[in-house]
Amino acid sequence: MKAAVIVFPGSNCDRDVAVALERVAGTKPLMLWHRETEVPSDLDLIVVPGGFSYGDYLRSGAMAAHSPVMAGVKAAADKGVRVLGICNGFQILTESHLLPGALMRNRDLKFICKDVHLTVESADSDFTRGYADGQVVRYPVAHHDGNFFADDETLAAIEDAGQVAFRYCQPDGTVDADANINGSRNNIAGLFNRDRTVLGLMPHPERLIDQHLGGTDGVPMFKSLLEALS
Amino acid sequence: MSEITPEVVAQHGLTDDEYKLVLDIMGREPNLTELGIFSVMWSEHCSYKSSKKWLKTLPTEAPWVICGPGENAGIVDIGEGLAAVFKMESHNHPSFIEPYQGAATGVGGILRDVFTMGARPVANLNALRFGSPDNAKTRHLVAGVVAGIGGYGNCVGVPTIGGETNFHASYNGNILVNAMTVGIAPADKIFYSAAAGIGNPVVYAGSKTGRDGIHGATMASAEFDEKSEEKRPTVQVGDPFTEKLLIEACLELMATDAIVAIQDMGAAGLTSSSFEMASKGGLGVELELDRVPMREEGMTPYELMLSESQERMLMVLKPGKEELAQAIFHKWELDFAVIGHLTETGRMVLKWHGETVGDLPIDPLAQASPEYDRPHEIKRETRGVRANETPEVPWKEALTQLVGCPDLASRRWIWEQYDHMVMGDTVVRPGGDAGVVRIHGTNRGLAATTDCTPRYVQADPVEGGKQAVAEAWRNLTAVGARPLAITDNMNFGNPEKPEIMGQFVGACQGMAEACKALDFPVVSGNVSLYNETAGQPIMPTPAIGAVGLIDDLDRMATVPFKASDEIIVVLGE
Amino acid sequence: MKAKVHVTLKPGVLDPQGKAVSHALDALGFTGVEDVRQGKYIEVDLAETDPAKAREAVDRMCRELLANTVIENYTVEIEG
Amino acid sequence: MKAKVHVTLKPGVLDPQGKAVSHALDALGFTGVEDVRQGKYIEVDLAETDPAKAREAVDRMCRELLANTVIENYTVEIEG
Ligand SMILES: Nc1ncnc2c1ncn2[C@@H]1O[C@H](COP(=O)(O)OP(=O)(O)O)[C@@H](O)[C@H]1O
Repeated sequence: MKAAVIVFPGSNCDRDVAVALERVAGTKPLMLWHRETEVPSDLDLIVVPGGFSYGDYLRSGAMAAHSPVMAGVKAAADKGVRVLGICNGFQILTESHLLPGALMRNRDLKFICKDVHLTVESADSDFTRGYADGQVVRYPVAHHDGNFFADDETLAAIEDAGQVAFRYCQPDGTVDADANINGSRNNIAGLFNRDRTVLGLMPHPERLIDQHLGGTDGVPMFKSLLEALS
Repeated sequence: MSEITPEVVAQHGLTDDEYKLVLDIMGREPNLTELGIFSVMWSEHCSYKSSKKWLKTLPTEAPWVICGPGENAGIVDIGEGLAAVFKMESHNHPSFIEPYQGAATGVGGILRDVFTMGARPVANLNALRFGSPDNAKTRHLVAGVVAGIGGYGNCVGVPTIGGETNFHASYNGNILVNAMTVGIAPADKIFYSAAAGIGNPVVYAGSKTGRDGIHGATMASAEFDEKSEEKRPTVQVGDPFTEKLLIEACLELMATDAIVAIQDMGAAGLTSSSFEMASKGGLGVELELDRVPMREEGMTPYELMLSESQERMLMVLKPGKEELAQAIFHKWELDFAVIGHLTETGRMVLKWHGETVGDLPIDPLAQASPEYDRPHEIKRETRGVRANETPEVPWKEALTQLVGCPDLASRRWIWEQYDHMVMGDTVVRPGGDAGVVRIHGTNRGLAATTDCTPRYVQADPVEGGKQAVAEAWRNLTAVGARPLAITDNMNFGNPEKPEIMGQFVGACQGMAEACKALDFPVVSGNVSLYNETAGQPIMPTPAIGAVGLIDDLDRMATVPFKASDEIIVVLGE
Repeated sequence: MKAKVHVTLKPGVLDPQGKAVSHALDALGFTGVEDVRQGKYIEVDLAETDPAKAREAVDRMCRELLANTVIENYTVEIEG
Repeated sequence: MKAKVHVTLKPGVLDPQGKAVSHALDALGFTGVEDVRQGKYIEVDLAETDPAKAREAVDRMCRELLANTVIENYTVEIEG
């Protein structure tokens, strides 16, 4: 699997996800600077990492979506290269229209950093095949703008097409309002594109990859990708 | 007509005696720019004039100490070629005036102190004191400060792994916001601030200079009163994104051999950074102020020298390295300018479009700043509380009261607003005795904590000082770490009052004793005096920040009970 | 010239910030606050001296960057 | 009644957001952008029907909550 991690000024989970990829896949990913106008043509996976690209001062992800490198990412995604956007990466993917909807300020307006439970809505993708349908996993979140919004029509289309990858849930898997940490519509925590070649999610799989960090629920995602793309 | 009237001198916070010393040193009347420079250099905040004598009594040495107090941060050896770099610093007054920005820029300042020395910041902590929960302002201040600390640290991408929070009415009008940063540097590649090499270029990097916080350094040392409202526009706005870029750019440049000396522009900005660098190197400096990147039109030399704009660095480079450095800073989209060079004169000469607008001797100003031995009276209340004097409360009620009391209540609401996991190495999150971050790529860890119990210090400054150090030591050992060293943040009232000065002196004595007994030296620190509102002082608060080393993370200890049927043991008296 | 841009959430999009402000005003004892909506106000100084061209440029800035048209509307005013 | 509130940073106060937007516009190829300042735009719907009273109330809201007068200025417009 040949992977690349995009580095924007203000990215701050770029190293974390590179470490996770290296641990699982055994090889270091390529780090791609935001000014690159071309994305190598032999990539299998592009990761858009978390952080505060360009400070996120206007809207999270807005400026990054227009960076030179994102044109290349979009072109690669159109060709079917897998794209994984985590946290700020998810925001950038919605702002780039690679994924539908928008990520707004958390319902309670506060930054939230803690572990949350998620249901795996579909194990039928290169990102999630290491999990089982309906499995409950525990991932950390750390965001200020993770409140997923889409209008009714878009939301219905997302649900109809089975594009929801993860939802916030209770430890026992119940998806309800109490488990909805940030006000996201339909408790959506992660979303595929229609072809399931692009995934955006607010929680951080790269932060739970060894026991010292408190768990390993993030490992299957990177293993899934490795298996699918090698 | 002279522009320096007695009123102008007074506005700059200089006493008559101090102004006489100014005239002595200058051998003539200073101009306004020069007077402004004296005023910031000799403010309590920059000169430590009341505290210096006592700080010198703290133990600062141990075989593992690489750099003690006096530099931007303290440094200890942590083995395998690495060093831990850390310091704690207050941003009390600005945080009371504008909680979000005050706290945010406090975090920014302490981060700069650490990465200036070549360390990548790996953990932030804080020590917060607010007024009574019943006070009308407290809620707003807590919310603003916590959001500000989070807003800055989260964006920069350094995990906030611990801290402490207390509430007491004595902080109603004067909250304490003490921020600490821990960084890791290669032990053989540490950067200091002493300038060297006559003719070497002095360069400026980071954000542009605006009219932020002019007089800010003097404000941090002046007692609060009703008039502080007028000083409001002196609050600065933090730009964590630029700080993140500055960290990356500085570390990238530090990986080359271009830097001779480096210093962040903290309180008193360009003035204190340039004076400190030149003074430490025993050299002179000539600055061309018109080359300083400016955010606004019409700025004067006075403003440029006194501005406290954030996210700026001053460096001395090796000759010929300007282009290399410029390329790195431009890659990170930061301003960069060569603004002067080192001289052999021992003087600071300020130029403005070719004309000399200031000319001051460096050493007398930087090193001969006033030092006071203020009268002090240490009040020790030796009588302890006796069991039969405490009211009888049924234990269940006592427990619910304790759990519900603001000083013991869960702090989850606070630390869930801090990204405590970014960088992917946090192995003990907030909520335990000490936070622990793994040393990247190893199975070793750094533990850090902040501690102080002000009411103990109030009752008996000596015992309270000891206790604060001992508590920090215990919190480190409780996670299985070997305690290495401490940084401190001495928050007290007006030192011109003998009783307050006594609290300070007593606390120093107690801390020194505990540090000696525990082989736990002080490697850096910060003093914040004049924490009073309308004559009412805060409780004496010598906050201790401490760092320890865990050699094997598999042998670390944590708070949660691990399984049922395990034996519970209580140690100690 | 100066352009004044207002970016507001589309009707129907939940506004957590406005709601929080409305709550906070309530808590401060302000009665009779029926609704609060929060948006952005951006001033752009332009070298352009032709109002029509300035408007066109700023309009494009809004579509490309300043507003996210999935959730936001915008208006542009040009001043001499 | 409706009140339209503009909250902007005082002149001289650093505006990291405006700075970043200005940079981004540059990078997108918009030339001639001289300065960008970003502020807040808040609409408050009030039960109050007397314009003078409404203005007074909103003015107080601004001082107490909506604006941070340490670093921000505000203006209030009242609409029928
Ligand atoms: N301001 C803060 N920032 C981060 N963590 C905090 C803060 N205040 C308290 N904590 C965390 O909450 C826990 C309990 O805090 P506290 O009761 O103040 O400390 P202690 O255990 O030293 O008495 C500690 O783990 C501490 O790290």
